Amino acid sequence: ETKNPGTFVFMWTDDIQSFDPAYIANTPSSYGALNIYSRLLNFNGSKISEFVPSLSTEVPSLENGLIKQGDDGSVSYTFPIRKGVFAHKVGVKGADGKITWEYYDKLTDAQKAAIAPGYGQITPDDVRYSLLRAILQGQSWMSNAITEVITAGKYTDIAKWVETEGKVKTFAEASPETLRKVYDQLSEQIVVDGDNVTLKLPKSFPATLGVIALPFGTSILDKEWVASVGGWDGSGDNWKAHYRPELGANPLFAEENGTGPFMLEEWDRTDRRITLKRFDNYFQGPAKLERVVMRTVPEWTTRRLQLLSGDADFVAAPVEFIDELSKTEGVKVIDGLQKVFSRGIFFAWPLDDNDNPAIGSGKLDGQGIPPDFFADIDVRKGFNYAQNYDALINQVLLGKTVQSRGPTVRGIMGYRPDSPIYSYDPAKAEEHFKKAFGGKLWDVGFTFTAYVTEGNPQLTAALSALQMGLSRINPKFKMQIQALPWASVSDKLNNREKPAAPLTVMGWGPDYSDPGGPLGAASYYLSPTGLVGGMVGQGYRDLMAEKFKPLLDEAWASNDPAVREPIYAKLQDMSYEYATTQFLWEDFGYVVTRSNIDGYVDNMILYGAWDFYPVTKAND
Amino acid sequence: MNASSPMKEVGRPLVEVRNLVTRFDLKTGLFGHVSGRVHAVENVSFDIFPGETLALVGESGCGKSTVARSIMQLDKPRSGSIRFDGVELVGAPRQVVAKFRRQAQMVFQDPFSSLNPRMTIEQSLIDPMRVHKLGSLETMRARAAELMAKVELAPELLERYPHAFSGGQRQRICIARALALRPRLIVADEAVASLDVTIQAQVINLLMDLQRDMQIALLFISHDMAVVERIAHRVAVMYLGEIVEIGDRRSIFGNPQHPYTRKLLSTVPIADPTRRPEGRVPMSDEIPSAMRAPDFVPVELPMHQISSTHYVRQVAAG
Amino acid sequence: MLTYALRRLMMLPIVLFALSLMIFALQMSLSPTQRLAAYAPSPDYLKGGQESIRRMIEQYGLNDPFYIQYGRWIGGVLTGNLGWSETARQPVSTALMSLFPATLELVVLAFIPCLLLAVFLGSRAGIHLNRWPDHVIRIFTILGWSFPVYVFGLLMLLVFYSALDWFPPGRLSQWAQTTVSSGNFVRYTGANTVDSILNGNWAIFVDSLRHLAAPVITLTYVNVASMTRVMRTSMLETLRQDYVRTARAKGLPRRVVELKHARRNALLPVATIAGMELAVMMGGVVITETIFDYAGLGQFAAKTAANLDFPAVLGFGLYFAVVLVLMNLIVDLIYPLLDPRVKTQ
Amino acid sequence: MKFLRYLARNPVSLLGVVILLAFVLIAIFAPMLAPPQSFQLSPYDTPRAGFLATPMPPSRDALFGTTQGQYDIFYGVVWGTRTAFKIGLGVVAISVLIGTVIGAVAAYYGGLVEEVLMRIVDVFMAVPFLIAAMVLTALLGKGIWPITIALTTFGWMSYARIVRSEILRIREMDYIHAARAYGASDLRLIVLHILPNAMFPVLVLATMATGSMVLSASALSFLGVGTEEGYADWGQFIAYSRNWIVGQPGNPFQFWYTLAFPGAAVFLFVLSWNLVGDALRDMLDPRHSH
Amino acid sequence: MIPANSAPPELPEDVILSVEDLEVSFAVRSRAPFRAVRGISFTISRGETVALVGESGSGKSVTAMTIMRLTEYDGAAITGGRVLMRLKDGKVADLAKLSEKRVEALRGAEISIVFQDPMSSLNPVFTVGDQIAEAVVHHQGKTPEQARQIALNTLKLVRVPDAERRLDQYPHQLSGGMRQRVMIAIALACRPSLMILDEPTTALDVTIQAQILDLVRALQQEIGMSVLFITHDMGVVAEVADRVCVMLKGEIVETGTVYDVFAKPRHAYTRALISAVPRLGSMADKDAPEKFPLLVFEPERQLAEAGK
Ligand SMILES: Nc1ncnc2c1ncn2[C@@H]1O[C@H](COP(=O)(O)OP(=O)(O)OP(=O)(O)O)[C@@H](O)[C@H]1O
Ligand SMILES: Nc1ncnc2c1ncn2[C@@H]1O[C@H](COP(=O)(O)OP(=O)(O)OP(=O)(O)O)[C@@H](O)[C@H]1O
Ligand SMILES: [Mg+2]
Ligand SMILES: [Mg+2]
Ligand code: NI
Repeated sequence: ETKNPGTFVFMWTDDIQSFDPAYIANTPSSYGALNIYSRLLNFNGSKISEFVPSLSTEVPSLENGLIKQGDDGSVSYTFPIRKGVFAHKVGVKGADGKITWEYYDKLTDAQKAAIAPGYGQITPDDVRYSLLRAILQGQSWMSNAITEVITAGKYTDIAKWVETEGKVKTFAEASPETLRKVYDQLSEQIVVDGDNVTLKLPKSFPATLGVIALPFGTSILDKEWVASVGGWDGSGDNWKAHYRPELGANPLFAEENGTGPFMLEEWDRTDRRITLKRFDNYFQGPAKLERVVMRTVPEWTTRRLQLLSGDADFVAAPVEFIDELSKTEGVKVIDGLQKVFSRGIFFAWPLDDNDNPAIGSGKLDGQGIPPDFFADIDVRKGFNYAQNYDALINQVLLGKTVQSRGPTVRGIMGYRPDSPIYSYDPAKAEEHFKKAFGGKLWDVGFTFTAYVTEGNPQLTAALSALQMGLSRINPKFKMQIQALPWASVSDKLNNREKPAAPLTVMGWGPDYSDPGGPLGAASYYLSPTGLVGGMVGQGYRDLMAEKFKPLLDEAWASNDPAVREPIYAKLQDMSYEYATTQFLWEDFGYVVTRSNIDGYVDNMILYGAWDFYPVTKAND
Repeated sequence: MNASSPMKEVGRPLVEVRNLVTRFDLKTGLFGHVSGRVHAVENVSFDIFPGETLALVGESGCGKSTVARSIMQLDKPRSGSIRFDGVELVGAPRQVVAKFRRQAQMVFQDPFSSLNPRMTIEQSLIDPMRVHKLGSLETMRARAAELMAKVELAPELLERYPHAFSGGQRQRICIARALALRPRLIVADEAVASLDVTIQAQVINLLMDLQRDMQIALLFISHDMAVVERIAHRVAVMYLGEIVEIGDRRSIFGNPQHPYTRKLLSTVPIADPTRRPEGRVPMSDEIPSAMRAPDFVPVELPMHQISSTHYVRQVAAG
Repeated sequence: MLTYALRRLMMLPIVLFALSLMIFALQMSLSPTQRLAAYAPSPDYLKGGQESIRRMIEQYGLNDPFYIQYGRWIGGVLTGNLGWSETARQPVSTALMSLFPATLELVVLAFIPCLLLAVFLGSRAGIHLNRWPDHVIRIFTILGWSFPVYVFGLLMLLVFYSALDWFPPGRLSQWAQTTVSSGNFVRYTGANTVDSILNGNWAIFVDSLRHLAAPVITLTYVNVASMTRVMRTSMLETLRQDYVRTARAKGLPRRVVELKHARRNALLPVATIAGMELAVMMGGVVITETIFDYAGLGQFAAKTAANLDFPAVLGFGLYFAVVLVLMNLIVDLIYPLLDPRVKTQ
Repeated sequence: MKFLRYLARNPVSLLGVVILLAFVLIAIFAPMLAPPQSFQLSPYDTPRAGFLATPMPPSRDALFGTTQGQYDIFYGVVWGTRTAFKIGLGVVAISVLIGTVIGAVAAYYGGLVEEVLMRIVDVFMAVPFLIAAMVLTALLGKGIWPITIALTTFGWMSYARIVRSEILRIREMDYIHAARAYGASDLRLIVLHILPNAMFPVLVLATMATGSMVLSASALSFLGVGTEEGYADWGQFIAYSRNWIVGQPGNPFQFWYTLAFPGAAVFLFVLSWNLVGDALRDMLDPRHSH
Repeated sequence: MIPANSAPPELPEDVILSVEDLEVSFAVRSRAPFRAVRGISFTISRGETVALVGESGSGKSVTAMTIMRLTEYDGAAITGGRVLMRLKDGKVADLAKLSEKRVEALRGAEISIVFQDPMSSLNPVFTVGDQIAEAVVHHQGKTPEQARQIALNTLKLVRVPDAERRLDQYPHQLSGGMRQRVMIAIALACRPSLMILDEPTTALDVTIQAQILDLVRALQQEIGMSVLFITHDMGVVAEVADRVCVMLKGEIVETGTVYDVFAKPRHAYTRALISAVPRLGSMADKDAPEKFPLLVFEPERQLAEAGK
């Protein structure tokens, strides 16, 4: 029989960081915002560049006139706000004039009549407030993305804006006047105009709608409720007090009053269990599931057995078990789901040569590597030919995905299935290695250490395969592998003059479907100010600044896909040509559920996060 | 065999103990607050002359061992003076003590804990000589064998470990070890108490021979009056940390003055069935303890002289 | 005895201070970037770029000198605030308090059978020295301590959950959880067995026992070995004692001699280590809790250690020290009941 | 001599010694039993036959099969013997050394020194072993050195306690008084008379602990902070088996070999040290007469 | 178990215990068993005190413990001989052959023993009263209250002052002499017809020793039981014994009345023993200390030691 009918038991290994949509930034945390809050727009099913109305009754476009381009290059987006949307809790005015917050689902008609206007009712002002709040809170890079949208990339976060505006070194030193001034400038760009909210951008920002639809800071809150629980009240004078809040001190941390299909019933952080309850008055109609229980269960065997016995309806599973599970009765596996995430091995140069055990002697003498080891393109190419991509994809990933062709993956602009890629080729590798460092490298060999974050057998396997490839090409090529806790890996890459890690396996994915812009795939990898560039050293950044940045800027300046696509495709080819990084594979998604579970919609740009609204659990 | 008491001939005593006081603090509570004090040795004075045996007798816990350990510099006395060969030992510098330790040795009661179980007998015998660097290894070995012969043990036994020996044999080895440095003073702390009578007699005879041969001064601690009567030149009776009576053997045994001495003598079983004591009423009194409050001030009762060599302490009233 | 116990209690602040200094020093041996991982526990959080990393380091004061950071922390501790644990998403003190009942429930339930079994097996082995019960018990206990806990735990799951469906993992079944989470069920202590009794809900009591069974058995099995050993040695020791011979000479039957006179005394060394053992179990439930998906302190501690979540590690260290001292204190206070000799000393 | 006679009379202890000797032989002859390949960076890197996660059953190429990640189990078990000895003996030797020095100093000087040292012992005792070891290995990185350091840092205290209490006991023995009375210096007393006698209970404890260190290391591997990926270490190999202990429905022991071989190695190792420890204890027991 | 077909053993009317050719061996692995007692015989009559003397290790305790059938717990076995005892009901039993169950019923009730060391022979965790009453409850089926009364009376009998209070005290609260009295009380509680005292005074202070000896003597007169007194102190023997058995290396080498043995020791070992006994007053008229007039008993002794 079906265990726990109506309740979807979801067992994963992750955790939600906070329920404040403006605070969170990673995929697991987005489960809360995605299911509890609504945004102006939603992604259209699994399509990553198509949107459907949500709290906005229309999707702005040039055609329907809701996107307007100014002569000065400015662009405005107008969102007509849906009327009559109530949040999970609304403020009911009592006989004594006091307002109490009650669950909307439980209200009697009399109480409904007594709802204080605006209290729990979503208005254009709430929309404006929510966006301002996300920007001014300045906590997460996903919220900062809104800042970038609004300033069209001029400022990456509010602190930068304030620091520039007030000409101070740090945000803390800014005067109240400066803060007020920034607030005023900002509120001029997000304006309420009748039933509409309009965003006024100084320049084009092609990824605007993609950011608006993401389940993070763009989730819409009720201003009155937030103020009533001690949050920011929307005033321009006191927002500093709400800038970068302490996680636990944030009133929205474990409480919500969204308009989404589910309500947070219980967050038992002790038991690592989140219970979501259906919101019966969801404006698009109630969800099919009555409850969703999300449990963090770290041990795979425990999760597996619970799935098999029906105690769990979904489990996060290691790749190697999906074939076996798909053959198991009562279990359903959907696999081969595409992801925008690609994995790579990053070459860094110049390396920290100060007391750095990773580079051994620090010289080209076989006992180490020189700090600019990877500055030599032949070394990078040699490494790229030494990796056994096919073995990795077939054995580690069970042939369910493809080799990555560069920063841009399938489904993103600029991806071409026929662009050049490296393959395992010892002869070519040897050829390049013999050219490197005037042939000296081949004679003396090298020794260094490559790092990987521990607990990730796939990435370790990637290094292991490279290690094997290298040592078989020339036994003097010694690459040691060291798995480190994330903290130590991060320490070798971040917040330092020069990176300490010669090689690091990692991966990044974009946060909207556009390859350009600050959070786009191409920028992540190929911009000198991008994520990867920040970690792998000045040499890499110089290369990017010289060869790649002009093209990136050119593409971003245009709104025309026909102009942009060939440029991104060219960048993709260039990343092969310059062997900037060893691109390994595109991650792929799969979901393992009981077979009576249906309705999962996979959206790449949401990284496969579960929208529980369409999900059903059938009774056998 | 017929040597008379040596004190008349030798002028200076080898050991002079004067007003020796040793107390142990009993600490309890949070900050090691002194809650009581054991007056183990109170104001004890006596001399030992070369070639003489002074017996120290008394009930268990009366402080006999503490006197012995104080003389041997194993316990630190609270006050008083101990002179050896005229040299003050209390508070003396290390070299003085080291020199003294070559000349005085101790034999302990428990033969089972007196030998290092992980050393062969030879190692145990040689160790004192090593400490004082007495010659080469060969000479030390030869001396060890000689010592074994002296205590009537076969030299072949030198390679054995202590667990292979009986209590009596071990005690003889301990005596051999004590003799290794040719001491002038031996302190025997109940050295024969745990032995069988036959072996006890042998060991005592051995000690007496050695004393005669080497003019050793012997502090013989015991609770067995019958044994003491055989071996001692002089006897000191201790009770609750004090010497209550001291004198030459004949005075003490023939004319005991202190009630405690008398009691001690009367309780010795007489190894003669024809002289069985009759009609003794079973007593049930216990030995009082020497533990006192920290602020206790001992009252010192005077000693009375009975004869030129015999002193007795006044009995406390009540 | 009481003063001795109090003396131990007075040492506690010193131990805690030294301990916190030690752990803090460990923490400070890391670079600010490494310590940032406690706040940014996965690569995702670095998407903000280098700028954002610097801002976070500044925000949490990770660049401040040792004494300032320590002072900040100890100042918090003195006001009852152990800091925020990013791993638990709760203040450290809240996390410890709310996880404690679950682990205590588990450990106490495992400790009692462990103790009884150890006493039973240990005395059996001692009585039948070098005969088959002794050999069987020795093999059994050596097996117990030469098997990694998780192997045993996974096999337990295989048999009692997968095959028999008797003892499911977790703390409660979903239906029971729904009841417990609903407002009608008062959570007095946080320990499900106790709460269900106080609420008079037998179904939940049974359910929580079903979930406790497998981890309890596992913990018992892996911990019984060392205690059995102590009991056996101690039993051998007491059986050699003169008073056992006296008891026999009195004509008491063998059972009375062995079980009353010998075992009673053999319990004493076991009692002295019991408190320690219980505390060690409270720190050693890491693996058991992970395997059986039992949300308790052990799992939490392991996660904080792996994440280098130092506020939590510090908090857990202090907590453990306090538990250890309290357990020893309890043993000290109980001991005189077992051994009349210490009462008057 | 004494030892052999004891063994002759105790077949169970004899078994322990035989197993232990077998392990010693395996460790010595590891390069012959499982020859490393020329391109291996270190003989402790277990060769892998590909990257497939799912283990493969024993075959001609892999006598004991391969475990998760296609690491050769036979190779891992053989070379893991060396690792086991390294970790076991290394941890125990260093712990005993530290513990002895601290215990001896505490017992010898007494007073404030003792108080301070024993409080330090208390502080270390107050740290939950596994968690502390985890933190330390997380700081130091994976590998047998970090493991050894972590396990010793939090494992020396019991030795210090035993040494101290033994010394306090032995210090009151008459042979110590005798030695002091004939003028033996403090150093001589400690080194020649006290320590040799105090060390025997430590030896017994250490013997028993040697085996179980492999288990502690295995627990660390389970928690993800053990040896480097692929390092020939029983603990790690057992940890690799964690996902495969429970096989597929209908074939619950499909991957038995992933656990059985390294598990048996650990079991026998622990068992043999325990039996040897038991034997040592019996032999050193003063009551034992022969 | 008594062999069914053998005739019931018989004893002369006034004999309470008769040990005949008793042999006891300890099993020593891989070596020939060690014969601790090698065929000894002696009898004890009603009301009589027999002293068993001999050097340490000569087998005195083993003999005593074998009579109680306690040696088997140490791995010994009776390899020969009989131990006949006249029970309170007049029947005669061979203790060496009784079943464990029946021996348990006799121990403490018909025959009891007091061990050497009173410090370790009392169970530290039970009160004195419990330990005395236990045997009474067990052997006589008395209620705990009755047993307590008996325990109290017995304590008074052994002259423990303030007996009521002592009843509820633990052994560690008593002095050594007091504990030995308690041990005697335990042995006396069921009024056995034979009490064995295995060196009951060696661990005690001299003055206390005298008290205990006086007590034993007085008790024997009061209750009229037989006593087997084991000691190596000839002074004690002279004080308490009627008859003496001298043991040497597991054998009894001489038996006789205490007067005969002291006056005319026949065996060389007895002579050596008696010559080694210090006698108070023997030096009364001597000036200087004197060695013991030792009689060397075994000329081959040194040889034996060397070859050990
Ligand atoms: N280190 C110590 N600390 C505290 N008290 C001590 C210490 N040493 C001895 N005492 C006490 O001092 C008193 C005298 O002890 P000492 O050993 O000198 O007696 P003794 O006459 O030798 O007794 P015995 O015949 O039993 O050996 C006893 O009450 C004893 O308990
Ligand atoms: N449990 C035992 N195992 C082996 N041998 C034993 C055991 N108990 C006693 N013996 C041996 O039996 C012999 C007789 O010992 P017993 O205890 O009877 O001597 P004893 O005459 O009572 O000596 P003591 O006067 O020292 O008490 C001794 O040689 C002793 O070593
Ligand atoms: Mg003494
Ligand atoms: Mg005896
Ligand atoms: Ni031996």
